Amino acid sequence: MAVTVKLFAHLRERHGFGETRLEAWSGGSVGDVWRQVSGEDELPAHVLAAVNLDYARADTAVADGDEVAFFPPVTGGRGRPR
Amino acid sequence: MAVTVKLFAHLRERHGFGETRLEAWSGGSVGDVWRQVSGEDELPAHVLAAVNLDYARADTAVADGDEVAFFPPVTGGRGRPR
Amino acid sequence: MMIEVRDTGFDPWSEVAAYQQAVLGVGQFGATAVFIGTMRDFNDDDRVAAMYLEHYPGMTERALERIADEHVHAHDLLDVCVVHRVGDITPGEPIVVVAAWAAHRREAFAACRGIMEDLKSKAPFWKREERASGSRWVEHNTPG
Amino acid sequence: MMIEVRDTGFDPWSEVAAYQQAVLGVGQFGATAVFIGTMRDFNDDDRVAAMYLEHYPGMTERALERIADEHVHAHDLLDVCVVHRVGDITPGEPIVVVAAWAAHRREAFAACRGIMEDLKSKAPFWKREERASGSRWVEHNTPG
Repeated sequence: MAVTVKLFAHLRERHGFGETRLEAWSGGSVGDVWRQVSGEDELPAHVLAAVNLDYARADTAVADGDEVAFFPPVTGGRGRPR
Repeated sequence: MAVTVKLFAHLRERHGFGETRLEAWSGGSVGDVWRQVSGEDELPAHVLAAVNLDYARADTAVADGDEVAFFPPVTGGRGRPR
Repeated sequence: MMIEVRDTGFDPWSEVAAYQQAVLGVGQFGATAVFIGTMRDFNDDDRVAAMYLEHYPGMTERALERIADEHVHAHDLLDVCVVHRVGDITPGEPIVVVAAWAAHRREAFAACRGIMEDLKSKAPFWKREERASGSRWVEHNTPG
Repeated sequence: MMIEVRDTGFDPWSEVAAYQQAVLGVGQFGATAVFIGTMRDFNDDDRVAAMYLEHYPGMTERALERIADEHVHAHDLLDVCVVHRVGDITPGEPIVVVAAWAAHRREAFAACRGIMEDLKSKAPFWKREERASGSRWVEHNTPG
């Protein structure tokens, strides 16, 4: 059971990695993935997430083999895209 | 005292000339010029006019040496331009 | 600013690219909006084989210059380029190109669109189409 | 439809001209609306020497394709072409070109503008600017 995690832009720089794998993934949400890779309690409101290349929310379920990404608002973004 | 008169598009074809001169111009309006060149009583609503390259109305005064033009609504036109 | 009425064919892409290269300063503009009108081979579901576009030399150029000036000032444009074809035109040939350069996209889009609308409603051009059903002057145009 | 993310420079004019020549049918389209975003050498009144544009390979292309698809259907487009630059970019270099082909100008303008707005708000691109004051990630953009 593993999940690939990617970080982009200043999140990548701040956390010091662009890609990692959670090898012992036992199921959970995007928020759970964030807790494991960041050490923070909650996914900050200004951090966007995607699961398998589609925008996702903190409560989106993450399954074995999924690719989860976290990134800042996109260039023109003011909050989460529709 | 002379006025140059130009017709365009189907007006040119209908009246059989693209340019003529009124040699004995004694003053008057755009409407008066139209009466002389067309033989019609009034400038039709769908015929546009210009004096010296600017849009004009039937009651615009025409002076010696002026160039008066008559033409259909322009390609995208629905009535007279502002 | 470049405003031209031409009775010969032109390539709108190289025309605008060359103008930009010659006149616009590198790094000054962030947004370029371009519109190209091209002759179609149909109109009102009828085949059109060719068209003749008549203009009023002198007045047409003056009208185009005024329209361009108005939008340069209204939308804070850096520059604008308009080339309009007249004479005999066949399907696939470009009729008009309008290019607007601005710092930001809002102004470039608004100006390019506005110039096209004013051009269609105010600039003296008259179109005669050659259709299967015969030759006729067109006194309306497609909306918007 | 052509959607591409490139890490090398491109000439938007010849790019769009070549695509049109290769794909669009002569006489079918009457309106082409094009937007080109170009890197400026200033932002917020500060000099910008260079920028780095990061994207999410796979997700960015998918987002661009969805945006283009939506507007092709919403505005009855004949075709659309989007090329977006990523990587290190210097002032004067094109960042994005969007071209929309339609029968009439209303649809072409609306689609070109709509694709640009959606691209700015939905497509995953992140910009880091090199300014005199240092390097920084930009998390807002110019409106409109």
